[in-house]
Amino acid sequence: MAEQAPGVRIDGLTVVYKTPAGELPAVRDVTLTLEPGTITGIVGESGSGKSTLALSLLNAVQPPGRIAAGSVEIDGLGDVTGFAGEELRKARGRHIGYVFQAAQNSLNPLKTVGKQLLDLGRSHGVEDLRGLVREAKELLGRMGLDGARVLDSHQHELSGGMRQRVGIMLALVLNAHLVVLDEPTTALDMITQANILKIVREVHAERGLTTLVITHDIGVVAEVADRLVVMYGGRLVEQGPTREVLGSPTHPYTKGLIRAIPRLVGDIAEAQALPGRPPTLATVPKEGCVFRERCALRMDVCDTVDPQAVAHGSRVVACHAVTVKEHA
Amino acid sequence: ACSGGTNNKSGASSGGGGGLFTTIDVNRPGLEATAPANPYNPKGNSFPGYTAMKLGWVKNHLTDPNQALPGIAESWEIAPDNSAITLKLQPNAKWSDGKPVTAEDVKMSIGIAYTQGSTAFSITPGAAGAAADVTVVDEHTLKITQDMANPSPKFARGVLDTFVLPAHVWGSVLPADFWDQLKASRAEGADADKARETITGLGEKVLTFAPPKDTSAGPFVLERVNPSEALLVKNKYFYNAANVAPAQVKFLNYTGNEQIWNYLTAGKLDHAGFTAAPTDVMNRIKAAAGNEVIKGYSPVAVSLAFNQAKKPYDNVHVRRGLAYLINREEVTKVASPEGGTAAVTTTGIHQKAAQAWIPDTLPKLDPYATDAAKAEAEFKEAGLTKKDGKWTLADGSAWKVSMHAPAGFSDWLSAQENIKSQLIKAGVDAEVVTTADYPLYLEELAAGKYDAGFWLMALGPAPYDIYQRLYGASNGWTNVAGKVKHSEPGKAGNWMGGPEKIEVDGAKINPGELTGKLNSATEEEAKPIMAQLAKAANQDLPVIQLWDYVNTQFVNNSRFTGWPHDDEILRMGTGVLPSGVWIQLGMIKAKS
Amino acid sequence: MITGTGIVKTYKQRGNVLAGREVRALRGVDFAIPKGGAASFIGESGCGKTTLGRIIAGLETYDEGEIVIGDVPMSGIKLKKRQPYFRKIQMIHQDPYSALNPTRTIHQTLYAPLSLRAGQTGRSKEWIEERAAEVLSMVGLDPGSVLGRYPHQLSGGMRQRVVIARALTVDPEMLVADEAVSMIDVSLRLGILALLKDLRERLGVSVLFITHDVATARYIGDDGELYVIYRGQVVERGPVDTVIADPVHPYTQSLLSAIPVLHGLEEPGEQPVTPLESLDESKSDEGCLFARRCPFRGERCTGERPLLQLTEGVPQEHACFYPERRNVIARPMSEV
Amino acid sequence: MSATLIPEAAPAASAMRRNFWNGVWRVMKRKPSRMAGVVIIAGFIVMAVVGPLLLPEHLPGNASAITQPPSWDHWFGTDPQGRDVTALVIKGSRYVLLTALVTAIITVVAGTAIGLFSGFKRGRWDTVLMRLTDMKLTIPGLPLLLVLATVWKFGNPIQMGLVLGLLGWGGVARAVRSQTLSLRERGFIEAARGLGLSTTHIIGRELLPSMAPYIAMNMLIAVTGAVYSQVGLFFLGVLPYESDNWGVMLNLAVFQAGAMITPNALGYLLAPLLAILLLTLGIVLVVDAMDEIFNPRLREE
Amino acid sequence: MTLITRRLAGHLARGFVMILVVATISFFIINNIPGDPMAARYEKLVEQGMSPEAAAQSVKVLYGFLPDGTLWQQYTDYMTGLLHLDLGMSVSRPGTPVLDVLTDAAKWTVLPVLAGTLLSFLVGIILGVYAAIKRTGKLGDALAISGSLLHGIPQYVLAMLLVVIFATLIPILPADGTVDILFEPGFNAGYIGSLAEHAVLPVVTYALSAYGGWILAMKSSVVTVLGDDFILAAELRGMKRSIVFRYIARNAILPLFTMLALSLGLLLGGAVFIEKIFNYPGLGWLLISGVQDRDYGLMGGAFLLITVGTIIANIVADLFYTVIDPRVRSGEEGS
Ligand SMILES: Nc1ncnc2c1ncn2[C@@H]1O[C@H](COP(=O)(O)OP(=O)(O)OP(=O)(O)O)[C@@H](O)[C@H]1O
Ligand SMILES: Nc1ncnc2c1ncn2[C@@H]1O[C@H](COP(=O)(O)OP(=O)(O)OP(=O)(O)O)[C@@H](O)[C@H]1O
Ligand SMILES: [Mg+2]
Ligand SMILES: [Mg+2]
Repeated sequence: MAEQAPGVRIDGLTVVYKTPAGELPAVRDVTLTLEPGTITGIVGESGSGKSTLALSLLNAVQPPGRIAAGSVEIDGLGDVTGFAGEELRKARGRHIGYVFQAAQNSLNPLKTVGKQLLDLGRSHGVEDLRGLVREAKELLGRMGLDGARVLDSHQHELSGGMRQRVGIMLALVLNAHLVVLDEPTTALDMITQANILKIVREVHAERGLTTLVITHDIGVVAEVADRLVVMYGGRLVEQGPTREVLGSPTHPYTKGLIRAIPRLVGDIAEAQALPGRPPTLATVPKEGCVFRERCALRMDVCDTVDPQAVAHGSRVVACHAVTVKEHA
Repeated sequence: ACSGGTNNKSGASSGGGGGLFTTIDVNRPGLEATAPANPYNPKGNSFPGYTAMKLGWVKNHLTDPNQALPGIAESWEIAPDNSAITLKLQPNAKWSDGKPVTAEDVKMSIGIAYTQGSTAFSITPGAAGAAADVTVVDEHTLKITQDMANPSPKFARGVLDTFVLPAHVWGSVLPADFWDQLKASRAEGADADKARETITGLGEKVLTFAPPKDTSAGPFVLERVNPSEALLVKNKYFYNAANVAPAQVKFLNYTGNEQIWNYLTAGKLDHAGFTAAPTDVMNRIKAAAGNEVIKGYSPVAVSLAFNQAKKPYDNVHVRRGLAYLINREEVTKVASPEGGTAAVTTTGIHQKAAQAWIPDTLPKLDPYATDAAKAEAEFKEAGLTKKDGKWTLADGSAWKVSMHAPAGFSDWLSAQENIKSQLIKAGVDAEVVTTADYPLYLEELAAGKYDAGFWLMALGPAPYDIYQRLYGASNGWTNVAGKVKHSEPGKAGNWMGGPEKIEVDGAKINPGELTGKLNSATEEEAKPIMAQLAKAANQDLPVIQLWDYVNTQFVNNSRFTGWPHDDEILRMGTGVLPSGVWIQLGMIKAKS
Repeated sequence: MITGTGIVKTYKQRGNVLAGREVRALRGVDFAIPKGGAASFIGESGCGKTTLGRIIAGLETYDEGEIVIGDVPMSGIKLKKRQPYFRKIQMIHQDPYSALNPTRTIHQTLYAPLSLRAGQTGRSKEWIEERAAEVLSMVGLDPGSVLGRYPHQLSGGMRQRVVIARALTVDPEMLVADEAVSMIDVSLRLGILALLKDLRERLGVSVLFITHDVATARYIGDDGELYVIYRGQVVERGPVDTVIADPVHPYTQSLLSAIPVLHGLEEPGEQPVTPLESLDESKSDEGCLFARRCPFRGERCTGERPLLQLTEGVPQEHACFYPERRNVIARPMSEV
Repeated sequence: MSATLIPEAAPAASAMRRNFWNGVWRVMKRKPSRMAGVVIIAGFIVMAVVGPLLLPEHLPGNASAITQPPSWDHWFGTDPQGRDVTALVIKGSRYVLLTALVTAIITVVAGTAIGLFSGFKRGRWDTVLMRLTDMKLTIPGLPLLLVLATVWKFGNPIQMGLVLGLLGWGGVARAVRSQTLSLRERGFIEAARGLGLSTTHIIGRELLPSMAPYIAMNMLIAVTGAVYSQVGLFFLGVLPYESDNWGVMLNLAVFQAGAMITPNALGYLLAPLLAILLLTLGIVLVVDAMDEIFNPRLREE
Repeated sequence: MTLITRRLAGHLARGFVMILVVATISFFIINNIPGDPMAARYEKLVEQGMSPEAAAQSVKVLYGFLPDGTLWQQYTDYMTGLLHLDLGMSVSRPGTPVLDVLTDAAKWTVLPVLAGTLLSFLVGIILGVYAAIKRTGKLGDALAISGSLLHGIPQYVLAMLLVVIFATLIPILPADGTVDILFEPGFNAGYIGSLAEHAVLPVVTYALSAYGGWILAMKSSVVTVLGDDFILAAELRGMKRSIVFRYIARNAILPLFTMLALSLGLLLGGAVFIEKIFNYPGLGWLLISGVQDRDYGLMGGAFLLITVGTIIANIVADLFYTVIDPRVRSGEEGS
């Protein structure tokens, strides 16, 4: 029972999907530590394996996918990759709250939020269902909603932002201290997005959580995360404190990505698109660096050897060019 | 001329052995749970012979239409000139509620029969064989006289073939002044028309009358009906109840012959009336435990009738040619091996009756034995030509014999299919076209839409009935109040379209008028006319007689015995359930 | 090139016999986009951006107002005859996948409009083929490898380029890009924006850019105008950089303040305005439409509706009784 | 800006335009059952077209071998006229398939036209047409046919197909309309309109190909429905018949030959039943592949 | 007005119009039917030995019930009768109002159809869920194919096969009729047992012919729902399997309600074959016998009643849908 924010250690995690072309890795050899009480943000483009990684935290990779190697060690729980059945189910919800990608659709359209809350309570053997409802109302109130009304509503009666808040409420109401938010603001309006991000930050602080935020929008990470993790083609290419990574990216992909962000201020001519296109499961190079085809710093070694994640101070980068430069 | 049989009431004590008797009313597909126990209602739950009693049970004698087995009338006397019949009722007859059956009941029943139109009790002015007067002589005796203006030799048959209904149940249906109205309707003029209209109006009332519960004078009374079965229980007041073997009777419903086959092959039915069945099925029926087929006489024959308004069927040589081509033995074998015997020739009469009516003429008629050469000669005579082995019309256009039959008449269809292949083999193109159902078939036939179709004929035993199928309304002759008129082909239901006068043995005769004469002729008077008509039918061939029906009955010996094998008994008239008559006569015994 | 005045659009939702519902999507919008110019519409979801864009592209009718294309007022032309005018204005849809027929190859997709033009101008088949290759090159695609393919065989960015190429086949004078990059991978987004800008510069095509992401609006061209729309009304209108740097309408300010600051690259401005809490769910049409959510609401706001106007000391048009500069902008780290 | 304008090349392997039939072949190959379906249907078509030509116009009967059980000479035995049942099934297939063809054409043409019109025009026309369609779909078809059969003697396969087609377009119209409505919302239709392409082009080139699988599927469903209804009507014996077809065979087998009672006639009953089952199977298997055949994406995966 | 009553009112209005249209159609079709029931009756009487004149009179009495007057008058009479639930008199069953005959028969159609629908619905959805879950496996494939096949096989083929198997080859079940008359009607084991025994084959045929449709629909519906985010979300929240299953089931069954109406309509239509083959005296059977007896009133009435049944089924299914699906419920209530 972790009453405090738990730490998470992901080690050598590889997740594969079965496709007509065989089993292909969507997440390959990822090693990552979530420090207790921090917000970690994972960015990456579509198909880079973010959701797959997040699901692995709950050992919930959907078939035809499976965790092929590695472990996910969560404080107070152990290695969840070994969990199964009831044990796994109980861990979900109670220990790990998950806010679904497109949380707008994460509610049963036929039941009111309140009924689903009760279902959740019953599933986890909560005796004091009234207490649970009270807690839920409080959380909703905290997020600026009228709890009673929301609990009495069906999904379709709530706006996108409201649904997302309900999703967060359901992730937290059982007192989970590890929360995973998969694209919490995609498809939301700017203003709603800003609101949700504010709530994430505040709730994180108030309840003492360990939070993982997944997004393809660097702005979102920049807004909330303490640490920033960049994924590309199933590989973790760079990680470090958010400000540092944004301020001085080292991996060529991170650099390109940041340069490609349309910005509100500054010289627009500085901004440049990355050439090429992001890989899909089938087009990810089997060996060598996943990014090499779009990389300006490509070297011969990149074609054959997958660069290892190397720590450079607070930063971890997986790039031959960077490693060479550091050591030079 | 003759009187009814004996009353078996003192019969053996073996009756009443109990048990369930299972049968089927082959005349009436589709039991109707909501229908009343009313014998006049076409769906009525009334089973003649079982729950519904008639005065007598008429028989299909070869020549005498007035023979019958006793029913409610224990015996009767018919005046030699057919002018009257005196009925003596069963002295012990009682209704199922215990009330006695009286002459008043019978008189009322006759009144009811008037409203429905019956052969003897008709309000049509001048109708042949109509009764003139009904007199109650005493409680058990009635006398009914015939209107001798247009007498009919089958008057007594018409009287005997009348349902008897309980006056204490049905009395309300007839108004008090009914008999006066009836008298009025006899006259002519506006008042009579009005009276007839009133009586016809009563007819509807009668038809729909629903007695609260069945009150039967027969051996059984209706207990209940559901859409698939009807249950009858023994009427303990029945005059011969002691000899009625079954305690209960179950009538099974059916909608198609295949169901009856099914029941029969399963050995379920103790008795079933005539049902056509294909050979294979028949074999299985016969093979089922206890099943037996008994055969009797059925005064019906089937024929291929021509529409002579259509070419080339207007030419007698074409018709004859076809007659020479069709192998009737084969047709019968394929279509009705059990229920028919191939017609020896075309006489218009069932072959059995023909032996009795025209024994001398019969051998002189052309049997139309299959003979391709003769057929060819006839066709040539008719001006047809044969090209590449195919016969074409005189003008060289194609000729196709198109035969029609209603769907569901399986024996007819089989027969036509067989004729078709026979004809095709002989170079005459042919086809079989079905019509959805019988009503439609009749309508289209009457409208002259078909070249050729199957037609029932030789409906005995009354001579007039036999020939009016060939030389009656369908061939242009209408008989109103004894006066025969001929109408043109295509008019007034004349679809056969034969000529009004036919040359027979060199002399021109008018077959319609001759047929009309049969309506009032005695047996002896009728015989020469019959001979003449038989010759006409044989030479002119308005139809080709194919087979004569055999009254094939199915019985099962596992539960009951005593099935009649006597020809006389088996000549039961239609519209009756013969097993009911056999049971009430005490013939049927339960097997112990 | 195209101007509109007082465009009003009201959707009547039928479907129920007894109760109809009206959605006032546009409430009298004025706009003017010069030849070769650029404009951006921003605003939150449901404010009417797409509706306006579709009206401009001739894909939707309007209830009131006047649109003038070139110098031809549309009111003088029958509904069915307007097509040739509106053909000069092509729409680029948000979702590049649904914008391309999945059962047709790129070649077929481009061929149809080109052959129509070839028919009108009496040009040959070869011209069609040449032109197809040309428009593809214009959007930065290799005709040889793209022509024979089906849309699903292309990436999102390539598809969006094909969509643009298809629009170019009719030599448009204006492109209406409705959230044209929101469904495209982050690393490729800028490519499309740059392409649009490039087309503007090279071909003189005007671009109307519809988005709720203010930052992307800048990339079409800094000489463009920004229209901030709120509930069917333009509440602020002016040169892009002016509006971004000095928004005067509280709604624009809120919108801008909602944009995440890229900590590490830039620093938040000094006086951030609190982002708006929630949507205004009231259907009230009284007074200023924004009044109920406005943190700076004054007395006048509930009584009357402010109209888009220029006031002294403010360079851009706005529809607010109490325009005031509030510093919401983020600054690049380099400047800090 | 040059960086953005470097032509993006697609992976070279599949640069060639794919041939539709190649795709179809691939789809078929993917599941052998589909091949079986195509073979079955092709078999029936060959049977209907060629079969009757090879057989004599009037099948020879044999009065001494009526209603025989299956044997080497007669695989499904003989009918009550002593004719070979297998030959009867083959001859009968023409009627059945011809009716099905006519039905298919009418269903597709009427259904598609009405569905397109309704979905395209929307508004009042749509309401009226859809009410009509609803009504048609609500009125139980078979009883209606039965009632119609009393006035209208669908004499030959063409007429029969006509009636069945006129009764059967409802489903296709519905499907086409809902597809039209949903495709209308898709960008490419709007784009085509914006580009000034003609309505004919939009309907013929853009809409119809996208709807082809639905139309084809609904057509096949309508066709199976038509086959059942016509065979059923003949089976019930409410229609006059002039030529042999499966329904007539069923009717005669049950009501004339007593096939449900005597094993001798079982072949007579089972042969047309098997033919119907086989045809159904073929259609089911082909329908299964329909979506993939028309969808280039699924076709190539 | 609540949504339900509003929808109900709309449905009833539409249903009413539809009934009028169907009645009109059937009236005019029926008035054009060739074939003469009087001639058939006459023939029959003559064949039974009645003299032609007597037969003619008898037929005249019998068909005194046929309506007369101009076509338009007959039509208005028919329609006004209809409004008073009077469908006229049966011709083949003189004196019996068509409605009585029909209501008597209706139970023999409605009950087996409902039983068959329910049975197939239950079995179909359970196996459908199974087929969806095992959709990649051999068994799932087999279930789906069997579903398509059964869905494709015409009812009469199924019915005949069942008769051949269970009544001819292994005669263990009755293949005709409704109940053995020997059992006293009422609530007793014998009677009910007999009823049930006779209903087995028809009900099974209905069920089998509908089952394929359900299994396919349920499968595709479950597959859709399984792909819905909220199911994964529920799992990720650690909901109990049983609860997740309920979520799937309820959401997957919902769209099937629209199908339910259609299926009921189809089965009602198919009653014609099944009742014919099993000699089950329901509406379809009556319709055929009406056609064959040229009983215009009965035919039109049976057709009308079958249509009304379908309309009612539609209305009920839609209302059910409205009650269950909160989206529909509030979607129209909003504002
Ligand atoms: N069920 C699956 N079967 C096969 N491949 C899958 C499946 N789910 C995901 N993938 C593949 O795995 C890779 C990673 O997918 P994932 O959903 O983790 O990406 P993501 O980074 O979350 O993308 P997005 O931003 O689009 O959500 C992708 O290439 C995707 O195509
Ligand atoms: N066809 C339509 N029928 C009815 N209402 C519509 C229709 N199209 C748009 N609306 C309504 O008009 C308003 C404006 O819609 P519009 O699509 O223009 O918004 P938007 O600014 O493009 O929103 P988003 O950013 O979500 O795309 C909305 O309230 C919308 O619900
Ligand atoms: Mg994801
Ligand atoms: Mg929009």
